[in-house]
Amino acid sequence: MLSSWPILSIVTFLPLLGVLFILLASGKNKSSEHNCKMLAIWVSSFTFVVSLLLYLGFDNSIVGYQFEEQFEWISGSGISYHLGVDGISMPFILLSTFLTPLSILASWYSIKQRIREFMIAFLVLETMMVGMFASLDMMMFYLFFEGVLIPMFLIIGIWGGPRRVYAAFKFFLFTLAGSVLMLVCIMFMYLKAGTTDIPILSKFNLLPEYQFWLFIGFFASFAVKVPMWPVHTWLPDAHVEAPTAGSMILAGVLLKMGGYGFIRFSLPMFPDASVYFAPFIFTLSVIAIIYTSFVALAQTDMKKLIAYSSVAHMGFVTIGIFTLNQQGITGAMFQMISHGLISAALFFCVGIVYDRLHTREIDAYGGVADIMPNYAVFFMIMMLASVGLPGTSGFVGEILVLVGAYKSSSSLAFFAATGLVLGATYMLWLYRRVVFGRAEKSEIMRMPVLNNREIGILLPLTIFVIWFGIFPAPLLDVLNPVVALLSETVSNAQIATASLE
Amino acid sequence: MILYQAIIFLPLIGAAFAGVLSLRQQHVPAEIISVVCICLSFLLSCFAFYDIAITHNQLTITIARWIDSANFVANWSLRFDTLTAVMLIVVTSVSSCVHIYSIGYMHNDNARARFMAYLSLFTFAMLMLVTADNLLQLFFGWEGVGVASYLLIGFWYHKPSAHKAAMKAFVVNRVGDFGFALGIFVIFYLFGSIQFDDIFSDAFMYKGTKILFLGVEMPALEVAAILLFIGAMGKSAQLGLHTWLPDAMEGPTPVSALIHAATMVTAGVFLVCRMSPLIEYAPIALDIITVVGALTAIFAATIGMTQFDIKRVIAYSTCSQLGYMFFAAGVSAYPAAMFHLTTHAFFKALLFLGAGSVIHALSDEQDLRLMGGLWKKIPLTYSLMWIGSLALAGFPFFSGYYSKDMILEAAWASQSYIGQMAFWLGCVAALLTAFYSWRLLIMAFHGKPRCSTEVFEHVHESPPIMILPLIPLAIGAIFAGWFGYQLFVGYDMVYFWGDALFILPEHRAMEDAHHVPDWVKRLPVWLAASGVGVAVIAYAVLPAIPAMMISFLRPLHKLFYNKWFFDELYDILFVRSFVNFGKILWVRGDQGTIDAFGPDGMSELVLRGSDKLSKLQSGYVYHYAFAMIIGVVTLLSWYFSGFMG
Amino acid sequence: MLEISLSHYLTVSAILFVFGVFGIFINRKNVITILMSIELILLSVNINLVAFSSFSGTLSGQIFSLFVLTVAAAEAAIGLAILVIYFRNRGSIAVEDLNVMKG
Amino acid sequence: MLFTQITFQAALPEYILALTALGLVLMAAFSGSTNSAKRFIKLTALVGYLLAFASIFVLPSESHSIYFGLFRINNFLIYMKAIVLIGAFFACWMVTSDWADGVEKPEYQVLIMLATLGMLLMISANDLISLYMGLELQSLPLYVIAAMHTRSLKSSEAGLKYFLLGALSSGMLLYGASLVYGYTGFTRFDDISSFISQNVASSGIIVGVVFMLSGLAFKISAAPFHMWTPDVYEGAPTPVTALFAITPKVAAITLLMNVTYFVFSDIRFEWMQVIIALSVASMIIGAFGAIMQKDLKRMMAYSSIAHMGYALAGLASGTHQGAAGVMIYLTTYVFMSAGAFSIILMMRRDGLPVQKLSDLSGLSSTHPYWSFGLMIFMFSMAGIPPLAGFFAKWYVFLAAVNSGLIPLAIIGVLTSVVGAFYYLRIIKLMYFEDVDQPLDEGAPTENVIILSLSIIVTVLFLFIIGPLREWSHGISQTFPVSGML
Amino acid sequence: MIETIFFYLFASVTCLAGLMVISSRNPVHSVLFLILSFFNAAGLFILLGAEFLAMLLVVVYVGAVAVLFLFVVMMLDINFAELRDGFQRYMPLGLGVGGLLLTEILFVFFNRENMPERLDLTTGVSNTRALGRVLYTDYIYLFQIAGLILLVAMIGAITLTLRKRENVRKQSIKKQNERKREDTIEVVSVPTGVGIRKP
Repeated sequence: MLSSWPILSIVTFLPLLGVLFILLASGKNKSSEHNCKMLAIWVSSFTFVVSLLLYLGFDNSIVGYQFEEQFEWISGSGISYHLGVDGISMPFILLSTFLTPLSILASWYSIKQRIREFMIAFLVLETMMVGMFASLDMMMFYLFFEGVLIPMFLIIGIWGGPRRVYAAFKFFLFTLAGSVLMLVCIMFMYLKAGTTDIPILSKFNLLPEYQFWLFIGFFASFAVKVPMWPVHTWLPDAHVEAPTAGSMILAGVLLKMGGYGFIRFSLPMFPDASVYFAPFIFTLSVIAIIYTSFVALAQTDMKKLIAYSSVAHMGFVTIGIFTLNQQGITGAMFQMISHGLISAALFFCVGIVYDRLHTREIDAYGGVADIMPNYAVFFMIMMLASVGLPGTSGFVGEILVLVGAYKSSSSLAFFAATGLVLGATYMLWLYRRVVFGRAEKSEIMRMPVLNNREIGILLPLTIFVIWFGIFPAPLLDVLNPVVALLSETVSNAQIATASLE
Repeated sequence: MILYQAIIFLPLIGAAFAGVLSLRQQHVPAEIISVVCICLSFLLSCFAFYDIAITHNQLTITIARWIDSANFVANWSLRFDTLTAVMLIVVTSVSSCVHIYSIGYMHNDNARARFMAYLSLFTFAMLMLVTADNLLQLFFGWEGVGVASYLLIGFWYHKPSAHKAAMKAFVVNRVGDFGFALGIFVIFYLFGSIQFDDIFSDAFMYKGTKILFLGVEMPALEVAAILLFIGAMGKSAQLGLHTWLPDAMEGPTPVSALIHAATMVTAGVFLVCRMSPLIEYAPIALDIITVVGALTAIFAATIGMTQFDIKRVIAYSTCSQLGYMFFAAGVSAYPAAMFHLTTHAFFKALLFLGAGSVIHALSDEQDLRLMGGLWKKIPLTYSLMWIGSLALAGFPFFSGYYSKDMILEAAWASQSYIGQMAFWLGCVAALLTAFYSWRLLIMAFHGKPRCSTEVFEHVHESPPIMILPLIPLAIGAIFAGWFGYQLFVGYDMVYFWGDALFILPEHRAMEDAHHVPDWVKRLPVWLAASGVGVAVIAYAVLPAIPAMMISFLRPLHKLFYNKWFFDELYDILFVRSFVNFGKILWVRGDQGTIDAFGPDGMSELVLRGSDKLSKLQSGYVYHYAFAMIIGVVTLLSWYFSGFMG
Repeated sequence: MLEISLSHYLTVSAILFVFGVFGIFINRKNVITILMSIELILLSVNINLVAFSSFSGTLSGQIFSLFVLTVAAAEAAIGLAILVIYFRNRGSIAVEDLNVMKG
Repeated sequence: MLFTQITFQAALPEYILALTALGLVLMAAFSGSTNSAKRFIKLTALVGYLLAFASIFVLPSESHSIYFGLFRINNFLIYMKAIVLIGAFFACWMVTSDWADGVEKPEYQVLIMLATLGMLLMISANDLISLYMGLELQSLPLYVIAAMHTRSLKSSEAGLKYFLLGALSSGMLLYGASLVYGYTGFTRFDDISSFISQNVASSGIIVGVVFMLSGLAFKISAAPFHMWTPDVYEGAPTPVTALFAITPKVAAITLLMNVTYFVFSDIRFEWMQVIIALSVASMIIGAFGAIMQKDLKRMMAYSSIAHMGYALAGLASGTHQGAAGVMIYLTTYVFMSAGAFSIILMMRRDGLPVQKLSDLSGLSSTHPYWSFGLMIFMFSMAGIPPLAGFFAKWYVFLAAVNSGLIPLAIIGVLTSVVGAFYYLRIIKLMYFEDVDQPLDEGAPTENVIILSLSIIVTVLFLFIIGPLREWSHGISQTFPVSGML
Repeated sequence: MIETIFFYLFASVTCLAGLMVISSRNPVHSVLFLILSFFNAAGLFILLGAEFLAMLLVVVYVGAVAVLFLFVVMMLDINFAELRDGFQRYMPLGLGVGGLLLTEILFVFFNRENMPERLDLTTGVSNTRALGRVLYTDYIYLFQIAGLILLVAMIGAITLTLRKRENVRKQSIKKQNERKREDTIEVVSVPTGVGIRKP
């Protein structure tokens, strides 16, 4: 029964339906703004519920794509409307649909102007995100991949902080510059294969010299998105200026687009080039981990610190992906999902105190634990999860990545693992300066405790973080079969390359 | 089966309840639940000890799947063998005492439910650690105790020194964990598994295997063992990574007793013993362990002599005792190490809790220089402290005597230079141990009271709930050695430990330890006695001597007093330079280079180019025409030049 | 040299064309000279067309030339009209003054 | 037989426009200058465009040439004519009667109708002479209407510059045409084409082609023949600028395609080099030139230069795919430009039109619909999916890549990133900044309808692209270029 | 032989006059040189056997266009122009570009590949007749377009230059006829000593 419904399309475009409703709910008074919020939250929650059907109906034993939908789009040109999920994309879709209602809820009161536009932007963003992960056609993928820029640009630019214009432009142009190169590569592949269908292209054997250049093109796009060092500098700016909800989605989902792209495109389509470039990517990733950890140590802005920590964490992801073995890739996937939850929660934690004190300077805080004990607990859990404490989801991802990394090279694992120490340092330092100590300033004393809305956002995130830390099997079971196939594909290429030499 | 699982999970349940109740400020129920849980757990442990260690019903319980990815499989499973059983007893017994003690000690604190939650959480993590069936679960417990320790050290988070110490503890431990994690990777890379059974059964096959580590070819097992030992060093505060332990005394005293004396810090020793089937094949690693252990034993003792904070003295003593355990393990005398671990747990917990009573009595005063003359006011505590000190100094028939002598004998018997060195260092450390223990006793309890009269008036014996838990510990401190000698290191040793500990036949230290010359057996006792004598002379009879000695050996004293300047060195080497380095990377790297040449530089370039282009658009029609002509001429020239091929 | 070939005519036209082009962009004087330069260019085109027509024996070149003449006249009329209104607004037809808009 | 049925049938839109234009001349001459008379003239003109557009559907679908081969139609040309007519209709319709910059004169309608006629003739040209005549019939009215605001110095300067440079460009075009004629002996396109395919192309022909392409490049304002564009866009009355931006480029590019793909298809390598050079120069200059602009119309000028560069990239491929790409590109371009200009035309403060970029600041809070529309067009022009502009770029660059012009495609996409910078700046002004002085409320219905239509086409282009692509690929087969690369 | 002499005569005068057009300082002189150039070009046309076009050149250009130029020059009352600074500065570059252009074109012309050979034009029909035969038949289409172009020129020139001057007195018959007495004359009785006070 489930399969007869185009669930993926419904999940993808349900938010757009919500946009339509919001547009109909016109009016400028308070109640209509409230209606907009309610509509947005209901639509996105409903989308999440529908997306759960994906999980329920998902068959772990099947390695290929499920819930496939394919229609003629640009007829006769090999470009079609093709949706489908496998173990790699399904968790991301759930992550997106899960984080969107939480983000909307997070911005319930902190967004005060142009609420309607904000909700529209967010729902459009959700459609773009889900659509991107569900696309099985490169043209559609690119459509959604780039389309994300529009709502995100507006979210940063309209509702952002004082340097929002700079940040929004940097974000937009940086990512655009990366992805247009990918566009040219997509064209090239399309011309070679006569189709943009991802499943077909994944099996399409490109000549190694083509792979080399195509890999670079795709790399340009995904590296910016991830972001990898040294193209990461847009991220701190974008995060600092974006509103809380924007940061949550940006860190929670948007950064994953790069990692997803690597797994979905670079590995299966350019296996030879992936093998060839892996050391290069390792180098960049290790630099990212160490470099940004140090930079994070020097931050005075809470959001910036967490933003830099994201860069470091995504460094683990890129390492994991290009270890090309099962542990590494699984770990990278896991790390992405986990980082999506953790960083969203962390940014929300910053948002909570920002809403109360209107500053993100670390030095302005101190002793929050006294005033907001619940907050301290949640923040603590997320902070520890970010550090990669066993028992939280952060650990599972990191350890798998490192295990995979060690298989590739011991030095790689060694340098990457320094991130464990450095990460603990800056996160604990942040926590110490914000939460611990004695509350002395009267503004801090007056901060109200967490309200139910805020707990309602943090609690599900916390539950998932701990659940995945203790019992990651639901996610690993989804990942393992498809990752096994993928790593096999790539390792065949590795062997082939080795035998050629 | 379910009972075994209950041992582990009862404390977790207690922690969860206490944690939730703490948010609602309901302290009494939280205390009751957590204490009941932990005591139940202890009772079950006793049963388990009998079942496993005595009747040898070793078993492994798999609870749930955890991480599996291809051949990297780590399940939640509990491994019960003798080693585990011993640790279970140690952990749950000390933990039970500490829990009960805490009710009294913390009764003025308005966050004591939270405290109980943390304590129970710690106990749970520690139990996970000792029952782990694979390295990853061990790592879970390992980090879990680290976090619990972090939380408990920073329990009084108002105090900057407390949360600073907490962070320090966590980060320093992380450095150790870094090594531990790498060790796990090496082992997995080598064995293709992280299950203990697989590792232990296959270890001998990799005796000669070499691996490339950081680009250098090295013997595989040595690398793995050393990396694991680095982890152990962090957790057990061995030389180099010890700096967090004295600072950890910022936590409430029960914490110091439970975590930083009896259980968590011994996890490193436990790890080394647990991995004995692997480490046995790594002779270099064993030597390193011996050296580090011996150096720590003497090094910490030197510092312990000079400190004035009552808890810090005991903390350095702990450090020193851990050193003993390590060099015991280093000479393959794992049973001795475990033996000392057990006895030490009792007497050190006793000492700490006794010190806690003293502190409690003195209204939270910890400075020895402000104590004195207390023995009449708190005789019970005084006598308990005596018991603890006697055990620590290794006086005959107290528990410490059996275990410490066993270690020193084993070191002597190992027949290697390193073993000999460890023996002599250990002997000196025994002297120093006795000295600082009695220095402490005398300064705290004898002489004239140096605190304010107001405080002195207030000095009183602790409530029964704080004294009561000390009794079993005191019993342990007195009798554990006598009781356990045969089982742990005596003739029942081989039977008792079964497969849990593995010693290569050619490593004969443990057997030969029973056949050492008499002077080896007696030397530590004499040294301890002389240490006591010196302390009595210096602090009770002729109080001028210490000052004289200090002025006489000023540089040495300064070195000892300032803990060999480790903190200062680390501060310069890591803390400050890291932050500065971070700032440099941020300002010069991110902003000054990447942004300046990347996005900002590019946009600057684009703007400048655009400006130039706008200037080209001069508005003059002849320029426009000229541009057109140039265009045509260029195209024509291009054509005539053959379109570049 | 003595036999007048097509190239001779084409050379004349080329020289005129270049003069016309030259007149447009080297001229700093007044716009009307530019208009005259354009007429020179058109003249050169006409010479080309007629020469080609005559040498190839097809009439279409001459027809082309005829229409070029017609259009050139119309163009001149419109050009001068625009020039006149420009003069009314600016009071000058110096080429240098023709730069209110730039950038 | 001079006139047959097909003579009338094939050129029906042209006849309709010519007759309507002549009628308008009479009306303009004899009616007074009352508002109702103006409105009637405009209405008549609109009916004329509509009729012409409707007549597109009764044109024969096969290729025909009439008037002794001077005039030719085929499906490709008909499609382009339809686009031109749509654009002209928009440009005529969006000029409300209260515009007073000279465009309120009834002659304005006459002239743009004649210009439109010229465009249609250009498109259908099948002979060097009819090419020239069509081009001039298009250009001369445009020179005039650029200077139509006779009291404005800027307008007359724009007219003068446009005229002078336009005349120079016609001169170059003619010179080239004369060479082509001279070295082939023919003026008819079919004859030239077959002559070239039978003989070795001499350098005279190629030099002629270079001159001709340069002249045509001026009409589509491809760099380095673009210099007039910003000045004329800025100076001309805004409705005129709108017209400039929308239709003449379509016609000129069609002509360019006709010349390159059809007439000179056998010397493809040579003209491709020229087109590539023009394309690269236009993309770069369009992208970089726009950034410093403060005048909205001037910025749109540079934007159009860049767009022509992209369209030329498709053309440069020399394949059917490229031809189809250009068709798709021009289709989206017409709608995006019409939409954008419909907004620019509505921008007034205290009843006076404004055109500075800074006038847009905070537009989203006072005019949410306009700013939404403009945002859509800007994102689309920047080539952000899923909007129309993306698909257009996709198909032209796809064609370029297919012809091995990967560097060209890379330059193209990179310049589009630079271009995105200034498009985003407009969005930034509208959405990120506060209102300085609000623009007037109220908008003419016509403009709002055109705006809405353009938004719909731009946003929902992804539904149209399927059939459009298929169709354009079918149509582009009319060019004899298949399988030559 | 005679043809050669005349060719060189006409050609050289055409070119020299062309040069003078762009280089003389007085625009009136420029126009006159332009006329001279056209005359000589007409001569070349005759040499080429295109009598009709030669005549047309003289009639249309010299008779109409050049005169129009002269008229405008006179009307706008343009001063003698000075060669400004820029001239010298840009001269070398200009000459370079111009020279390059000329060289390239001449390179083509003296490259004899595919150069059409001179055919015999003796069709027995005069040039004018031959043109007349095709102009209204084969080229009727273009002829009509030419008409439209001239219409555009007319409308354009009129729209642009026609202006209603407010301060110029003009006779308006309609106004005169519609005038009523009441509109123009008002009879007021003027009180003495007060005068007429405007309302």
